[in-house]
Amino acid sequence: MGRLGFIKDYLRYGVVTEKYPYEPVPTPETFRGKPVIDSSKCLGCGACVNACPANALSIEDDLRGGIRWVRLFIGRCIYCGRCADACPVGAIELSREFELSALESKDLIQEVGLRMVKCVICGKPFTTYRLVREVMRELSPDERVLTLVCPECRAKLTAVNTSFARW
Amino acid sequence: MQHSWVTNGCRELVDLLSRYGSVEEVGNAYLVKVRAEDLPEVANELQWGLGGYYSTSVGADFRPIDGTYKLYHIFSVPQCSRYVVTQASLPPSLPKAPSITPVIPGANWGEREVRDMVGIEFEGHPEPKRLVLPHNWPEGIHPLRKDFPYDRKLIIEGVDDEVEHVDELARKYQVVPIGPYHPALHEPEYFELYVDGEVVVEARYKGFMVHRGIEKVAESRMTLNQVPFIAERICGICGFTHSCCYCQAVESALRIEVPERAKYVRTILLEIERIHSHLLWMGVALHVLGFDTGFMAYWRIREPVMRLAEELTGNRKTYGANVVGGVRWDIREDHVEKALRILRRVREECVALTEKVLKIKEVVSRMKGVGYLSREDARRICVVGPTARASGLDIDVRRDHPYAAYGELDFRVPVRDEGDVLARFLVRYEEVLESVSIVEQALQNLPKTPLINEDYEVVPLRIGVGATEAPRGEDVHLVVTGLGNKVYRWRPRAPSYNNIPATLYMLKGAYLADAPIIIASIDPCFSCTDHCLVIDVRSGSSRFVSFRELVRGGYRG
Amino acid sequence: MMDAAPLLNVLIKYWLPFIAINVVIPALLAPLLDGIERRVRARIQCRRGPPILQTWYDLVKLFRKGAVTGGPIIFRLAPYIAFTVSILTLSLIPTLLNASLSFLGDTIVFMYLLAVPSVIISIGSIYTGSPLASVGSCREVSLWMAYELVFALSVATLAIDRSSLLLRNILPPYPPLHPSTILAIAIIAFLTYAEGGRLPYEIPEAEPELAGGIVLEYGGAELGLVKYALLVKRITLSTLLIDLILPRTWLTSILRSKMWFLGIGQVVVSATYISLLVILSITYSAIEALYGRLRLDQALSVLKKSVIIAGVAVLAALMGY
Amino acid sequence: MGRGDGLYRKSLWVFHMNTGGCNGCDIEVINVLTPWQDVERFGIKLVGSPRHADAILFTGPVTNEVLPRAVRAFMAVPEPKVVVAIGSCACGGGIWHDSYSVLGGIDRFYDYLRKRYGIEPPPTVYVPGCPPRPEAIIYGICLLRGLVKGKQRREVYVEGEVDLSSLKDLLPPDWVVRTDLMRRWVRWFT
Repeated sequence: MGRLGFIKDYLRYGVVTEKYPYEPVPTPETFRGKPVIDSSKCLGCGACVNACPANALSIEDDLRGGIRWVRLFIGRCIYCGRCADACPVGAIELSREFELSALESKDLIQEVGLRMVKCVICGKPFTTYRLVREVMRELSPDERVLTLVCPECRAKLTAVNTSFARW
Repeated sequence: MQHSWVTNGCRELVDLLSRYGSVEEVGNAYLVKVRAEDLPEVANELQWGLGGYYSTSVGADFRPIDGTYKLYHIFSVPQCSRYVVTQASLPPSLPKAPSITPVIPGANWGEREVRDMVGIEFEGHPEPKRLVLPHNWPEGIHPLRKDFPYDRKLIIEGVDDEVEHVDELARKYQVVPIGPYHPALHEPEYFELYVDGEVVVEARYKGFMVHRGIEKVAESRMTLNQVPFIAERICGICGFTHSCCYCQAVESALRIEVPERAKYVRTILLEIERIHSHLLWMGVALHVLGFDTGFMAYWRIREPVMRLAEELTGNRKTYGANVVGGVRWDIREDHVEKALRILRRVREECVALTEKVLKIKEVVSRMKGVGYLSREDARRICVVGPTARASGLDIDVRRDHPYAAYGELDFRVPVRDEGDVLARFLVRYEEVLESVSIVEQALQNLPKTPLINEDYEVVPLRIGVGATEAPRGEDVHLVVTGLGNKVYRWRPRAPSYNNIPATLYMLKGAYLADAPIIIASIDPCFSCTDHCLVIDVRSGSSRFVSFRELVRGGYRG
Repeated sequence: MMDAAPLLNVLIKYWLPFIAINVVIPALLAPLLDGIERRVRARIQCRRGPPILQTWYDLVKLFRKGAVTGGPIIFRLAPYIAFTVSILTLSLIPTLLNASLSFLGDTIVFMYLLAVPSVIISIGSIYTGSPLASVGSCREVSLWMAYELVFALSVATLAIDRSSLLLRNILPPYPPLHPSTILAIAIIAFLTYAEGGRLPYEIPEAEPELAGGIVLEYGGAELGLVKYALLVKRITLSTLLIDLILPRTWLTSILRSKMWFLGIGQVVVSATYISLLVILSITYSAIEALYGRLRLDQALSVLKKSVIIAGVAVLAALMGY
Repeated sequence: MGRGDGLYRKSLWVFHMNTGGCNGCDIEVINVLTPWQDVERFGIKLVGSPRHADAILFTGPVTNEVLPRAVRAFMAVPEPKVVVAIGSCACGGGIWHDSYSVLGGIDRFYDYLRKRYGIEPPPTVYVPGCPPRPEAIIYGICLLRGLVKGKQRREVYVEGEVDLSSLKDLLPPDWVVRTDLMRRWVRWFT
């Protein structure tokens, strides 16, 4: 009887069921779980937002409050890890956490609010302090002041400078 | 002199193609620019004269580029290891082309999809009905035209209004619906069986409910290197093969050299995917036959494979490994050992289990002779993969159009002539063993090269064809690269697309009780098929059985 | 009023304890046995399986959900009728106690009552107009007719052998154990398995084919009742088989003559009964786990063969073997 | 969890509904029934008819074509019902959240129900993952039944107040003068 082989299988392999959730199950170290933004490192540059295929990461500037919000909605995340590849400072990483269930979708959101620099000319917030600091490091002290100017005003400044020079 | 690159005796093919227009070689494919009126003739020559296989049709809106619509038909010519892409330009005012469906019945869906999504009319099509879009989708709106915004949410409210069409079949026979939510399907698809007693007289299919607009999203929102991730989500079982296929299409279009190691890693992951997919299918088939112990046993064997995949790539299903130019994850030395151990055990257990299952009388008797598909029908409908191989068609992309590392590995392509469900079961079983051996060979011969070649430039409007052998059969992607690191047109064609029409042939004359196993026997992956289309074979004259009737029963008592 | 008092007395003194012990306890036991079966099946599939009480949990949940089914009246009433009838059937055969409701022709009544639950649910399901449920009903009725024929023939064999239609009389001990009796009991053993709706004969529900078939349209408490009725039917069938092989009266009388305590015989019989039920459940579920589902025509051809065997048994009994 | 408190603690029958998902989650849902995870040990069973079900599993972003069918299946599940949204597609629309042919996840589906039928959403558990591991699905269902404590919380971090003086260490000493000059310079010209 071929069928009895299945009973033999049971005797051989026994119960294979794991005890989860009463006992934790291991995740391999390569596991791509919940992405976590290290709020102390994040610059708010938006590289991850551009890389994210699912738009789980978004960036929003609260101009009145002068805060740039980097939002991660893990309820939309596809756990591909492109954000971690893209991040210039390694501020976003996929953890090995997989128990992400929540009873409300708002619990699936991680927000990082970064203070924004107000343009020294027009006073409009345009980028984060951390990003400015990072960019300044690359520049000579004389050029650094220019990083405090928003792109529009910088364009104006260039225009003014060139016309002044021509004049 | 124009054909100096022609190798391995494919002069015949090139000569044939040059009769119709200029031929250009793109990677593994010949691109031939033909006149629209020559299409049926070319199709006839390729399919019936040369013994090729029709793969799919693609329509593209090139109006922003050169003011035309483009119509592509893709054929596989296994004996030359080449794909043939015929390109016809159609005027923007009234885009139409002669249909090739009268020549190749398998082109039916492909052409109707083009008609719906791009708005190209096909003259002489035997069934010029809407296929892709819901039946109450507004006329004249074609989502894949470039002037249609991808995020325009058209909520179709009318579908739930009950439409009662009277059909003579429905009057004569009892209508038994399978789906849209049916325990044997796991996906919302809908088969309507006309039943006389317990025997199916006629079968109809209404599916494509998993239409998520992937092509449009990819063409509009995504960059070249984001598409592999959406391609991976065409299907949750065989997603890797889709992303691989896409990457190969782009690599072929942009002539990117992929490092050897990346090719091997792709091969390994592709075969791991095939192993888990086939084990999954064998389990589900037994579940459908009511033999749950066998189902559980196959899935018990499968679980270590899933965990292996998780360990190698970080996720059980969506490996996220492919990007254009190579792969992102390496296979570490210690993983090789572990993988070999797991695979050895999978092979042992799979052999032992399948032997046991094949001794179980009622299971075998419900597969033998059931769901017969003849070789001729298989050829006409252009079925692919294990479904084709179980009907005696010896086709396998891995061997016919070697990609990744398959050209360097040794494997056998199991073929059977019986054409029934049992043959499909056995073909898949043998493929599992072959796949285990392929992974073993690949793991032992992993070349030591970099993983990824990122040194390429995205040249716009290059065409590339990618093809892989998915667990369910030939998977073909056509890519036209776009401006600004994007794809202009991307058309994935999943294997189930060609296989599902075959079930309607198999169902005729079958027992009702056998219908689920017959449908399951092609291993239908509806989400693969539907990514871009919706079909309504019954629109117009037939009876619409409302969902309430299906699941709740329309209380008419 | 004057007449009612002794009747009430009889009722309280004999009937209520009888019902409580002989009907209610087995009925309460039925879901428990199902729990055991589910666990055994799970183990053969190498998994842990649900707690033994799981079927009880399921039923309690369904009953707490309350009546949720709408539709034609016969469809809504069917579960209640099915459940009542299945309990009635159970009271016709000895379970824990050696006694049962007994009247002339109870064998025939038993046979028919046994079939009522599935038939009434089939009829109810046809009224819903749901195609899958109707296909399930068709299957149920075709199977039922085949079962009934085989069952009638086997019972006829026993009745001819013992020249009685009283259920009490066709139960053991069998002083002359004829080959026809053994054959009939063997066929009934097969029927108790198949008619309990176990694989490979679980054709009318057929989850992967018909999404639950005849029970498709029920929900909440009604579904609970339908399920419960099936479980009671199963325990009734198992009880019937046990009754046919367990020499109750003989066992009781032996023990009574040997032991000083009068009730001990009954206690031993009850204990044997329950353990046999458990053993039967384990065996049946183990068998069930090793089978796939037959197609209706295949199942009917198996049943056709058993009709022939049962016919042979009747002939043998008529000839006195 | 509001309605159905304790009712489903010991027994939960689920109806699995693919609302346009890619199959990945669907297969993981089947996976939790198989020997390694075996959710039958928690009294969870997959049923074939929404009438039998206590919970409804959504896997997929709810495509246009599926929407009316999903609504009907949803209605067919008797009260009190609970919903499990499995995978990123069901939780938030996933990678196709803004495509023309999908509604975009369970929350949008609830909006639709509210608007069209005036139905308030039942208790719902969101199980993110693409696809979630089988254990993650088990965790989600255990969370719904109150067997485990939820640990996923909305995390909001706001950087403390900063002003330009924090960049002093990098800026040239005369930065105040320079920026002032720039401001005037541009203002004067425009």
